[in-house]
Amino acid sequence: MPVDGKEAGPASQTILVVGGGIAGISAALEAAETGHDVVLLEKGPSLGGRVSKLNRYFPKLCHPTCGLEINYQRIRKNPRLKVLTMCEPTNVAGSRGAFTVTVKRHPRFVNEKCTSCGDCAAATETMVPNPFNYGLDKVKAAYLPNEHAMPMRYVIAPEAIAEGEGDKLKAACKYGAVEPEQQEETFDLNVGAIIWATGWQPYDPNNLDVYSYSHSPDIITNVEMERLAAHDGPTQGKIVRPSNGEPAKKVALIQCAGSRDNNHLAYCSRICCLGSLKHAAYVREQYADAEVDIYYIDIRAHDKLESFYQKVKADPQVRFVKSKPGHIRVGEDGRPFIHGERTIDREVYDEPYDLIVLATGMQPSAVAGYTPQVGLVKDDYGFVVPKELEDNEGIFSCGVAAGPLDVSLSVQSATAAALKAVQAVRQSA
Amino acid sequence: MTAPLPNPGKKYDLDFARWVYDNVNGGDKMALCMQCGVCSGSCPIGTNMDHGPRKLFMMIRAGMQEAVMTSNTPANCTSCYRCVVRCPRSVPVTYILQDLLAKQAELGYRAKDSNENIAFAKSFWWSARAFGRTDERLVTAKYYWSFGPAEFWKRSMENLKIALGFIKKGRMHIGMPHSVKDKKGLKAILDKAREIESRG
Amino acid sequence: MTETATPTKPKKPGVYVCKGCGIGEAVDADALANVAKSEFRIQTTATQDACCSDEGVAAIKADVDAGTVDGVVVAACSHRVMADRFRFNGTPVVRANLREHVAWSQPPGEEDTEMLAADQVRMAITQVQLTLPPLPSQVQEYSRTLLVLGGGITGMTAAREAVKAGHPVILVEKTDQLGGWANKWAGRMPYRPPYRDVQDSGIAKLVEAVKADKDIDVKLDTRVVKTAGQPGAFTVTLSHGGQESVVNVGAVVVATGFRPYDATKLGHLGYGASPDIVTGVELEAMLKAGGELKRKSDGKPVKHIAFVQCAGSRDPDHLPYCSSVCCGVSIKQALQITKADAKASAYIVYEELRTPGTAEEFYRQAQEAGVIFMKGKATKVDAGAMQVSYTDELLGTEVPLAGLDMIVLATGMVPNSTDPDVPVVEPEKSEAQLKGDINPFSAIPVAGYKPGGAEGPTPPAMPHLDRIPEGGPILNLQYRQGPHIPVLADGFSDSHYICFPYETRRTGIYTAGPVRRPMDMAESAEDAAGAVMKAIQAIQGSKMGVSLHPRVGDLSFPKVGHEKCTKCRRCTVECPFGAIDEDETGRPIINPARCRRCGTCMGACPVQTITFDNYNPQMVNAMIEANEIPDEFSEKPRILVLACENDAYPALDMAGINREKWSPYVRTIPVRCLGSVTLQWVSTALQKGYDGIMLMGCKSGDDYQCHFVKGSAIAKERMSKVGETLKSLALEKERVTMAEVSIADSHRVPKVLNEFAELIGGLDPNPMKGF
Amino acid sequence: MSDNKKVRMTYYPGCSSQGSARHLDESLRAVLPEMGVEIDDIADWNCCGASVGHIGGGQLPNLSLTGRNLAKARERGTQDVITGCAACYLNTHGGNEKIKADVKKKAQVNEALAAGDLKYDGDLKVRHVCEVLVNDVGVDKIKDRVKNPLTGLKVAGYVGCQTVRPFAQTQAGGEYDSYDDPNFLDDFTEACGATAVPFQNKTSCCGGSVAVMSPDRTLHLIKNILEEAKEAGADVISTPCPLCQTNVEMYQDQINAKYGTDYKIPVVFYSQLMAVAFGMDGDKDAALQRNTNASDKLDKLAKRGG
Repeated sequence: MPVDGKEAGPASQTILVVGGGIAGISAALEAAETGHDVVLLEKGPSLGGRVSKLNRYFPKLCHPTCGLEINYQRIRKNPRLKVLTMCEPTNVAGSRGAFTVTVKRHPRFVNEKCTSCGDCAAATETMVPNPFNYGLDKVKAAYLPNEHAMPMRYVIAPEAIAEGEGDKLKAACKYGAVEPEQQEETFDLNVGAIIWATGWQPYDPNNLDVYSYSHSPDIITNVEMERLAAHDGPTQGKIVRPSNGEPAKKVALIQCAGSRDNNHLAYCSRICCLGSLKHAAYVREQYADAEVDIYYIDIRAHDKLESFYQKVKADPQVRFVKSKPGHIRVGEDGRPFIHGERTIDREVYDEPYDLIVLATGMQPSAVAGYTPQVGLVKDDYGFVVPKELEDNEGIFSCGVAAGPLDVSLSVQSATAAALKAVQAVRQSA
Repeated sequence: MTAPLPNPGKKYDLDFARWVYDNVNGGDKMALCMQCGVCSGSCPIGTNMDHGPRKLFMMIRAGMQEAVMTSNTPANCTSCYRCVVRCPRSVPVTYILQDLLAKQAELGYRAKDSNENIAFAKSFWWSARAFGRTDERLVTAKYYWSFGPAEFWKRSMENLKIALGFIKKGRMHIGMPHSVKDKKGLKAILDKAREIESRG
Repeated sequence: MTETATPTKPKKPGVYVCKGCGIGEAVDADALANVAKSEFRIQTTATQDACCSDEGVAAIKADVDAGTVDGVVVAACSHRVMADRFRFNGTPVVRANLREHVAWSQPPGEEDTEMLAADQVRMAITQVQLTLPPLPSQVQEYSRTLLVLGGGITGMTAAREAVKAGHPVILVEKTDQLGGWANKWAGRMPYRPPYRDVQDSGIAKLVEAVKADKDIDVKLDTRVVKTAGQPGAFTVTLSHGGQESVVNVGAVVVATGFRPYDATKLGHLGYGASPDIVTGVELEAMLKAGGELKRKSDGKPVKHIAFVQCAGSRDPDHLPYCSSVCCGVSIKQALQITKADAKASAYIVYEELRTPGTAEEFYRQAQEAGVIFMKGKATKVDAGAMQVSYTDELLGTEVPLAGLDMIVLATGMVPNSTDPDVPVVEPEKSEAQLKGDINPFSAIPVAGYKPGGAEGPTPPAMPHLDRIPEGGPILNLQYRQGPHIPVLADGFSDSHYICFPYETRRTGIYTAGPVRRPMDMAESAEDAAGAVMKAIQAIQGSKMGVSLHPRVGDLSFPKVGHEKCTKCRRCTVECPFGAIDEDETGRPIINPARCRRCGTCMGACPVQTITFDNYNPQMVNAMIEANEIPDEFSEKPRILVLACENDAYPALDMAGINREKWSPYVRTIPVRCLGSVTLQWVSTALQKGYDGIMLMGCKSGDDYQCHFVKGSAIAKERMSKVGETLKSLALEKERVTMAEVSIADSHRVPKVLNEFAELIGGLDPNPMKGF
Repeated sequence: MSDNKKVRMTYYPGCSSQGSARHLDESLRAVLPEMGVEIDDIADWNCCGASVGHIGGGQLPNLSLTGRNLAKARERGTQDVITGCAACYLNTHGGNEKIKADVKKKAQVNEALAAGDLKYDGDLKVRHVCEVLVNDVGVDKIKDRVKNPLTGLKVAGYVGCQTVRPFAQTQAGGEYDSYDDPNFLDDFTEACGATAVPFQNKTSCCGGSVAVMSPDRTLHLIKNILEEAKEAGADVISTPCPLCQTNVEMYQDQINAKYGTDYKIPVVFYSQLMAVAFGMDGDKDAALQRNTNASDKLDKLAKRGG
């Protein structure tokens, strides 16, 4: 397969998928399982993207690793699909059947000989904020991205190299897998079609200064809540106050923390209501005497997800407060207080909580990253959509790169994008 | 001049919202309110208000014109703009409230708490128009006086210490009011502006 | 496919024992190689510093290429890693997990650890010796054609997309024209940046494109009478004007769309009491007609109009779900009305305003145009006063929205997962099929709450289970399991999986558009493309004789030993995918292209005569028996764990990765699905002398997580009968148990094993040992 | 701004500069040139209309006040117009943006201005002094000018509302700091060598003009501000806003009477702190004598004479 593109002719049959999250994985697999050569680029050290950092999915409260495992099995079995981690595109040129994509490969400092034995982790003394846990804890600078990593291979943070541990780590590896000398490198891929599945990043809570995120460790974001509740998170799944480790029994979930707000994200991120319903369930599952307040504008539980809303609502210890809070202040005892107006009875409240979760929205990764100029357009929010719907330009987007979608909708859009890409290479064959 | 209310006396008037959109400064933007409540929840003296901006806007949509025109919510706005900068829909709440207060007065409604605001605004404008500048001393005196001699005396006495302190520190002057040089030109401009506004 | 020689089971497997990743420190690799030599007479054994290294792989490959070995046991890490390294041109490879399950989870150098490692090697050798490399089961006469059912936006889009990918299409539409509901729509919600303005529906253009497409065979006024066969070779009987014809197609996309909720059931909202109280669909037609919007009753222009949202939807007495599109549609209509007449006032009475994603911008556009939104549930519509009564939640008071010129009921979507024009066939069977197998309203798990207890949440009533959309089957499948495409509890033919939205339980048949989930035009079009992708894969899979999701590419398929078959029909009943039919004598007929290779039929068969070439009752039996069982005086109990390879086994691997420790007495065999577990394995283990047996699999019941729909539920059912076996052997019932383990239980699963080991340790040894 | 670069701007003092906030005006006139900002007053400037002008006089007359000021400012050329008063800034900047954006308003204002033989095209930029200090001067330059660091002085930075909510009317977005959690005032404090204490009430409202007309409705707001400043151990409260300075300072006696407290916390302008820190004269330049609650600590730090 022309991974390095050297032997590819003018009409390449290879499909490139950019982004190894659930959308990218799905698109890549659907195309590969239809008999096409696919290259999947992931800029991080492991596939799985945002969903791999989720504790569970709504509404079934099942674990994302469950579906990822099946997808990873599919990847393992499929020789047509080539996964390149630590890679991101920096330029796209050409057109359908003949795209040239410039790819930057970040150094992993670990090569494919890695057996994931962990000797390098034992050897390093450098600690870095754990990216898998959004920096809520620290991890050895030579680390497995997570216990379910794909590929199951270690990565060494540049900090360890900067600390001068390169030679030591190299010596610690019995398999010749550590390469401290790795540099960032660039190479070209020739592909026939491209699927852009670069996903999203959580909206920066520091932009929401009224919610005092930086002023209290007990004010966290929804994605951090997922880690807090996850068995492989910083607390092994115990939902506690980050400030003191005490159980978080009075919890507030603030919806539209950034979304539906002209000052931040003008669109609705679609998933946050359901995510918070799920967070209410996390808390209630752990503590019989827990109380959860959900501050919201509209509860957007579309289609059958309505039933998830109804069943969470049936719990009398979950209160739904229709109110966009004005601000959060930290009280004398360090507990954060939420201040605002309950719109239903017009009461002004000033309520203390053990833990406040800001349901920050999804921002397309394209706001910060590279977006091809050919074939795609970026809308005002940073979502990327194909330029023309009628003509098959050979480049498509899917998942949250294309719009704020939940997992099912992302996979739906990924499957559709895979078909478009298949059409593109078949038509230019 | 502001257009008269579409159907005065009607408790619920479906045309009232349109009237506000068309006649109140910023009123058209009020249409974008999604009733999240961040304005009322951010208001420093929202607890003094009978409804608060969020509910007042809903009342406008529901056509509750009488209740809106007699509400004390506009009079209790301190113009801190916290609601404005926090509003997710960019509704200029402060401006709407300020102008609703003006409209209440203009159309002859006696909204609760508003007499002080109106009196103060009139005293302020008197100074601005007469001298082109605000003479804090005279504005205050004229404001107190608008409530009658007894109230004038009471309020003056309550704040005498402050006034004397300011005089001592040179922050309140005694003598002729500060004034623009071109008082005549200024008045001409303001009178012309009023005339333009009246013709609509 | 190139023809290959008839495969045989490996006669001379090689065994390669790895010493890397701590294995060499934990166990004696040479001793393990000796187990292979001495016990199994294996000729080729080797120990390697790292089997996965280039040198290690090259050495194995050299043996394979030289023909020295015809099967490979790699005794190293879990089969879940390094899969790409150990591929030797189709030679059977079995991995003995000495790393995650031994070196990383057991204390090094101990006798128990060595015994465990030796058993891992024994099981692997046994497995490879019984592995027959499977040959594909190809559909002989396969068709590349897709049948698309439904000529609306979804169906037409599906047809076009399939053709663009090179597949011809037969497009069946029951009415006399293409276009479906979209023919009546006066524009559509925006779906392209800047997401602001009402857009043209585009339906006319699409209809033209479909008509002009020579690869689309449009069949109007046509219905599907029945559907038989399997992916690649469906035979579909069509009826047109009383004439029946049969077409052969490779896969089916069902795009039958929706029907609006019956507004006559909404008497409390005034429907029928005044011509000026209309449904959203009716208003759409009026808007489409163009010109000034006038009242039906007296022709007066509409100046004040109110929309009643959730008219039927989100209502336990009507539709329990949210129909998703109604907020957007009412906004669109209100916007169209206010844009046409700036003086018109439009009110939208809603409970929750749902404009997800970029549709929020459309909501703002409507507000900016002056559309007024009021929050509350409309309880009554008075046709005389033309008044909508609702208590405004934001004002805390009843607001009389009176003197309206028109009132619009935003009725929801009912999926056409049945055909209302077709009589209900086999009502009993239909009901069972259409009930849905889960309760979406089951209570959330709450700490300290036990179902039936006084404390804790009361789940809302589930009134809709008998509210499946009325009608007969749309495809009339000639399947043993009934004529319908299974639906979820809400009546939609959707997947139960979040990450696999196209996994229907009828292989090769994919639903798209509002029959699957309430969705708008843009989503439906996208969904159509997604469904076509899966349909194309189904055709291709049938051609190549491989399985579809989730065991994609699996060549094995179930074979029935008819000489032993007792025609008990358990396999045909339990198959989650309706893959097995019966002939007139009751003999099972397997449709391999419908089969998803979970092995549920194999687990169901009481005489163990359903087998896969590389996975069968006999193989696992032999693996169970291959292990060495210490005598009853050794105080070394043995526990057999049959772990689902999709969730439980990975969880165990991850426990090993985390260096968690668990009982060394556990012997784990991965299984395809708990549904494939036959009770015979349990009795074999008991007779062999295992002291305890645990089935480990995923959550069953509501919110089940089984990738094969109900494997763990079936296993649970079967296990309830194991008591008799135990009783007959005079054994305690605690010896056999089932544990619900999710893939995220890497911290919990060692505890589950240790607790069970402790319980078993407290019992007397299995007296069958040494028999 | 490079180290010795000077810039000229047109200065709008506002009415309070001749009354309650003379010390802001005096200290600004002292420190701005030190930081390279040379100022020329708007000739014959008038009142901005504050937050009540339009109620007393109507929308267009109120806007015409701004129109006249800017027309007079334009006579000095196109250099930026700056003001230190929050209300003046809010009105003048907001009015300016309205004139720029709204063709009809612009025509109407100019029709009114013509009655006074003036006109304004909307080609000026109106800025707040604090924003100029942050964006043009830079905190480092302020630090460079400090000769008399205010070591040990604890300062609660009370920004108030309108100083950081300048774009309310125009929706053009913030330029120099956040609406709710601004840091510039603390940066000024620290630049002067003093210590900024944590102060959550930094943008809480003092009651504004309602406090002036009807103190009973708003005294609790000021009390909250004083309470937190005291608890934080602040020696002084620093503010950029004339009305905030006056309200928070002058009502302390009434608050003490109403709530039984004993506040006597000095409230100063940041520019007064700068003047002291720059080693300028405590009275002439820092105008410390104009504060009714004097800060002994600050007084001691201040240089006199010279």
